[in-house]
Amino acid sequence: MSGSDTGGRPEEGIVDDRPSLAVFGRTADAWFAEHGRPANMSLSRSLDPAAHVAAARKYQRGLHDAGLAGITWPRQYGGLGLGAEFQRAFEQAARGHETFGDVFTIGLGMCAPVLLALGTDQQKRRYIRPMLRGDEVWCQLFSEPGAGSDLASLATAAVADGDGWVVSGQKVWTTYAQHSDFGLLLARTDASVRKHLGITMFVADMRSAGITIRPLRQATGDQEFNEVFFDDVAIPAQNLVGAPGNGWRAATLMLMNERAALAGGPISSPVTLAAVTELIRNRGRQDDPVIRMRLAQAYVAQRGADLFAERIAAQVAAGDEPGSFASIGKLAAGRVARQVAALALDVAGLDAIAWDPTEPDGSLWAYGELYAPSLSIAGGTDNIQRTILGERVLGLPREPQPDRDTPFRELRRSP
Amino acid sequence: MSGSDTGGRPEEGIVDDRPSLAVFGRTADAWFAEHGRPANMSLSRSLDPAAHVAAARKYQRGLHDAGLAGITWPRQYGGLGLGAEFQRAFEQAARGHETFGDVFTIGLGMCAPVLLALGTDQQKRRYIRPMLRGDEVWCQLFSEPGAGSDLASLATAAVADGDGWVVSGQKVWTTYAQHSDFGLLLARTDASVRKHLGITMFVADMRSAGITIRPLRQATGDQEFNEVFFDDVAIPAQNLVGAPGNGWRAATLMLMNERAALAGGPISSPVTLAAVTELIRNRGRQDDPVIRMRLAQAYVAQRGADLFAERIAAQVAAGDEPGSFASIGKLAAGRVARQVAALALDVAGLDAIAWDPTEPDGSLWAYGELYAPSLSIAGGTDNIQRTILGERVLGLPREPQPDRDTPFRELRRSP
Amino acid sequence: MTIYTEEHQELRATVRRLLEKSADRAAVRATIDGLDAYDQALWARMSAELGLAGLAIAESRGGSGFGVLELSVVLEEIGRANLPSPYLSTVLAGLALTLADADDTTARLLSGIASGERIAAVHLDTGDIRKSRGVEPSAAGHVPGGPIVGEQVLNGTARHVLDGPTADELVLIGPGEGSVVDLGGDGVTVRRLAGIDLTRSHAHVTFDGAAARPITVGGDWKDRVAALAAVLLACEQIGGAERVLEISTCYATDRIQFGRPIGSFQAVKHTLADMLIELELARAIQQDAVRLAATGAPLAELMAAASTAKVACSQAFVQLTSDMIRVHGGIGFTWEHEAHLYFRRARASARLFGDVSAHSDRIAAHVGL
Amino acid sequence: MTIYTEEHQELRATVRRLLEKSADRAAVRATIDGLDAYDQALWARMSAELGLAGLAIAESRGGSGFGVLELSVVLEEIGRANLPSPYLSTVLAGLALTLADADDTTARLLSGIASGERIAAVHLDTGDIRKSRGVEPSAAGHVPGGPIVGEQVLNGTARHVLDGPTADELVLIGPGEGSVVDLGGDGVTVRRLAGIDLTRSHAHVTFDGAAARPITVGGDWKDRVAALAAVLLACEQIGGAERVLEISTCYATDRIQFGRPIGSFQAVKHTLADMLIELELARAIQQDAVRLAATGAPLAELMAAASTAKVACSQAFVQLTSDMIRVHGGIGFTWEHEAHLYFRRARASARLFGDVSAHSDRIAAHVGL
Repeated sequence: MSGSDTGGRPEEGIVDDRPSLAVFGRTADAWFAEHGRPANMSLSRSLDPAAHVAAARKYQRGLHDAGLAGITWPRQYGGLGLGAEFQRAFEQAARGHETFGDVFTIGLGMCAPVLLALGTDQQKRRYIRPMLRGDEVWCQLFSEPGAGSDLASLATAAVADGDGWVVSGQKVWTTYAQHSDFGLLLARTDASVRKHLGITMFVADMRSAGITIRPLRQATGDQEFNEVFFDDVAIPAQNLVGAPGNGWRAATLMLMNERAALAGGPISSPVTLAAVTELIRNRGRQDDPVIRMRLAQAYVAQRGADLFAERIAAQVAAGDEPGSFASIGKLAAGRVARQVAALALDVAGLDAIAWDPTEPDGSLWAYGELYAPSLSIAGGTDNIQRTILGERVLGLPREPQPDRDTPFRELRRSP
Repeated sequence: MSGSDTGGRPEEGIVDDRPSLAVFGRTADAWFAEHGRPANMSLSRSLDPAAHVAAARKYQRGLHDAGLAGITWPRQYGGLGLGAEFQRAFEQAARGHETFGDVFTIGLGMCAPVLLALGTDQQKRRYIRPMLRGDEVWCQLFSEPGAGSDLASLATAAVADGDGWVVSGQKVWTTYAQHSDFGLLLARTDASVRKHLGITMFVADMRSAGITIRPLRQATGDQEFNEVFFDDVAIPAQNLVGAPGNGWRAATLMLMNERAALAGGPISSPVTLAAVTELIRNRGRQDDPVIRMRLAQAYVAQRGADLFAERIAAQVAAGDEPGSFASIGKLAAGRVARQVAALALDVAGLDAIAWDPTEPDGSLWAYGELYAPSLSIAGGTDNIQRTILGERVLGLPREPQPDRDTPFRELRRSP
Repeated sequence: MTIYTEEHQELRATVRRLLEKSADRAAVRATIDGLDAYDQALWARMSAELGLAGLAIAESRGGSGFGVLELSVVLEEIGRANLPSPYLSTVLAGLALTLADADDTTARLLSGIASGERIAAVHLDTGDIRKSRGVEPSAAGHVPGGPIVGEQVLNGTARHVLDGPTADELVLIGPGEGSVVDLGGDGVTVRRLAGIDLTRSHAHVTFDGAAARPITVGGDWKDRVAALAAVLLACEQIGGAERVLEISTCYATDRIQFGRPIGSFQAVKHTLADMLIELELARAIQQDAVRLAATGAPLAELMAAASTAKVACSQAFVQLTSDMIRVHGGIGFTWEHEAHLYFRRARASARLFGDVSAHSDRIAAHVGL
Repeated sequence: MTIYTEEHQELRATVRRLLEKSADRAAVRATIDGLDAYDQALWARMSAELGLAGLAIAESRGGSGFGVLELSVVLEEIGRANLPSPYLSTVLAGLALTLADADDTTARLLSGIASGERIAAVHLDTGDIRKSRGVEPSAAGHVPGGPIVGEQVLNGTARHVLDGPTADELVLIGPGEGSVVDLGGDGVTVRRLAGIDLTRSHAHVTFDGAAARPITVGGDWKDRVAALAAVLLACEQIGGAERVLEISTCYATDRIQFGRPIGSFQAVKHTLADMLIELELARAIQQDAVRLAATGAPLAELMAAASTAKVACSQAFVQLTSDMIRVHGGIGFTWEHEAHLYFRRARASARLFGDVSAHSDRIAAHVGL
């Protein structure tokens, strides 16, 4: 992909039918006014995930058909080829509306940038447009039971077989695997070199024979994640992303996009600051100085996270790469969620601990408390983010790595 | 030293003139009733250190002459040869009184146990009794500018010279060096072996030619610590403690005693819980729910530290070695000090930030805040204590140490 | 300076052996998944075979005449195992009834508790329950089977009653007055609640003219029972926290990332050290409160120690269970892993018998505010 | 999404160059050791040469007509250098007087501030000061040199006045009313205080029939000035916190223990990462408040943003300076090291212009309580 493909400049041979910023903004405003739903603070997505994903597909199809999808992406693959200011105008219009980030961030925010940067022309033509239309949902096949924080120690193996590859192994924490059409897969193609060098990225068709998806129940009772088992799954040669052995570079690019996406619009808990403020008032605790102090502290933390996210989102929209710096946003979002959930639990008191099953909001406060820790684990633990910030932003030296040059197959790993 | 020397059993050839527990307890109570001063919460020791040390020597001499010093120590070196229950009775009597721990803990609590365990008979006869009488004050010559947390990388060199040794180098953080008669010194006697193996312990006479003591002013303005410079200082052969190269073992024993001493009777800030409680009442803030909550939290932390200290003190008095576990007490004391100081600062408000110089307690709250962090540094930083707890109490594996077998002289060290 | 003798250590070993065998992870999980409040067979063994239910009940009532010290040992073990069990409620009811003057009502229930046949719950927040006197069966307004003279008539709701769904009898603990009500009796509705803690059951218990038997109590009865409740719960919390640290330490020792056990990394090692610190400082406070409760300390001193223990142990258990999930990473956030069961119990326990805020206020008063 | 233009970056570079040269560690230390409140020669260069004192004062009053955005740049740099300087007080007085209606009193003082010749302090807590009207010089009770008609008579004490010992004039900021008093005038006693922060000076200023010139102000003047005070101070705090992180990062990179830089150990690395997180989250809030203050946002919005910035930046600066000492270990606890100077300033700044508790209460009201 050449540099100009991602920019907003007209391309040769294509009539420039692109809208003005004002027209685009009005189109976006009008679309959300007619089709938008308020950002969903309820637990609907965990209550009926299939319906949630269906609604998400419909939403994305609507955006695409209205000329509001793939705003800054190249036109030849289905994007609009517009500048960052159009992206900002869209985000302005979308504010406060449900945008189904849980369903699409992995595809549009993480897989697509990798495909656009490293994929073949054929791959871009095949995958980008259906993704933009919401026709095809994507997942990320990275983590494994033995490779969490140490992702590069992954063991799922891809063995060359004629023109293509055969994959065996197990992935875990695959968000919405059961609703996905494709996934970007990391697999080991060479165990004789050191761990970062033997990894390759593939496009995996989630309907391939040999793939088994088993939902993973979380501590909250939700089932957003899955275990995905690969049992001699055939992957054709054209599904290779980049070159064999270059998978770690692709993974790094993808994780950087993940951090930017999470920092720019962090996942939040259903127990929001607004919800706990209402709870405090409903319980008549608004004059309690301790509660006032704690709510103020939570508000300050939330403002920090929100304003930092705006800064990162603006950088991303302007085409700047916030890089590892974005980790701050993810850490902040996790911290706010824990703080707000703990406050809600204290205000609701025994009613948050045991409730009549017929109470509509009975479980909400308990759910928020149980959910909050996941924000500090998923997408890289807080400790991993801290190490990234220390090394890549502050430039601190790395720890000694005695096994740095050890071939993968000789590494000490968890069973 | 044989095991029986430290116990309370009668020794052959010595008439058993030892008191009963009841008599001993009455003696101790009577002594403190007549000579005891209330535990000093003021800043006197930083205001006039020389007078403070003089008072300390007088106190210790009084204890000794009343038969209350060296309670569990062997009789042939000046101790009383009594059991742990006598030690407990003494501590009961001493409670609430000034015991000058800042002056004597290093000598009586740390140096003496090392000399008793590893010193020659001649050394024990020469040094223990004057220490018990308060005639000779001791210091610890361990830390160096380049060897703080990594004490074993110390560079002060002792070179064999005829029968004795010649020492050159610099020590730092030497508490009360300017008031000390002797110190236990760690010096490197062999730079060709790995760092822990080339260290030797000596008794240093602080009045030797070539020793220069320069007070080190702390952030608080106090001058309790010193830099001690050794410039070709001659140390006679009989001052060697243990064998050459065995200094690390001696140092470890000394540090273990330090932790136990600190955990059993941790150093506390002059800004006590009682002081801040009185401050709250003086300011009429006793009905402020936030202040009540914070004071309660500080009280809980203080109780935890106090009760843990009692547990360790009882273990020590019973002759058990609390070992690394005692680090918890030091960490807790530092935490309480910070918590109480911060609360005091908030309650006193602007008066803690800027005060009329003629106000007697004007500087107290600021002093407490400035002093508190030192409790988490001196005697091993909180991080070092955490590592000790993780490895020695929980049994977690150590970090890789790539330079484990490197000779000292080839090590990478701070300038 | 342990408060326990060798006999206590033997008791501990016996209970631990039993629970490790009969209440391991799979057994606890089976109880939860079956939506059972507890394992009835295990309860029978604990009470009938080992006499644990009657440990602190007088021998004259069928118990073994021990006290709080022995209960603390058992509760620590129950906390370790994260056992779904009405033990805490039942022995607390036993202590409350023992403190009340002996009469027929207390004697009968104490015997039932000691034998393990009667499960009792306690309720310390009786402000919403109205009491009136029973009438002659022949009097106007008497409902057949309803309260008669010598009994009380209850109306109102006891909310969030711990072990309400499984208890046979409920001891209402008011200031200077107490009563016992049969939860299977007329006019009593027990509504089981959903809850964050899957190892405990709670109920709202509604009284609609239900009969209760009054018991004679001293003026400081409620305060003393409330303090004992906090102390007993603190024992459960310490046991749970201790086990949480063990599990986390094991995981950090076994789990390899970046070619070495994660426990060798300072970030994890120091988290585990912090867990140890929290645990041991809270334990020092809990042991002090147990000692005071066991030796019949003056009420004011006991209450201060109990509130301190409740705050310290609640915060420690909450913190350690959060840290446990952090140390485990993703695996600690799965339904299958036991981490969330301890995490849930820590949150619930922190709010039983008065939350941190209520106890902190009492502590502030004790300190001098 | 920076709020600064290239011109602002040039201003920043200029100020930083000056302070790195003329207010390095040794120079700051010399000012403190000399018990001087500030370096007068440097003040002259800052105001006369660079025009920094008059940055936000109208051109008609001798300033350069810029605003809060430009002040924020200078104050961040002053915070970085931990500079002893009456700059914050003086420019805040300038903003306050600019917000007041223009009259002769404000015009004269603004010109004096812009030129760097007059140092001004502000006092926001005027509850203890009684004001009455001046009388004809011929009237009974008139003291020679005392307040006359058109002036006010002040009695009482302004406590903890920041830069009181060095200021020439004090602006009293009351609700809906203001006045200016010459600190060298009759009936004014300025008592310099000792303090935790060695880089600032404070005074109790006592008025005993002192003369003051009233200034005309709008009804929301005090609230707006108080909000601006919090925002300007937040800029200083962010500058200081940023420098504290830089110094700590350098030390962790250079200092070798156990054969490697201490910054390679997770315990230190993660502490520094936490410092970065605190700093950047507080900075996001501070930048928002600066933007609102610079663009004349509605008062309610500005006050909320200012209180949020005051709380966030106070807590961040306090935390970072504690962490700085932790990272440095013993060396960071010596008098010679600059760590304690930042540590001290952080504690003092957290309590200037309203402490965390006062601002938190305002935030709670803003959120809806």
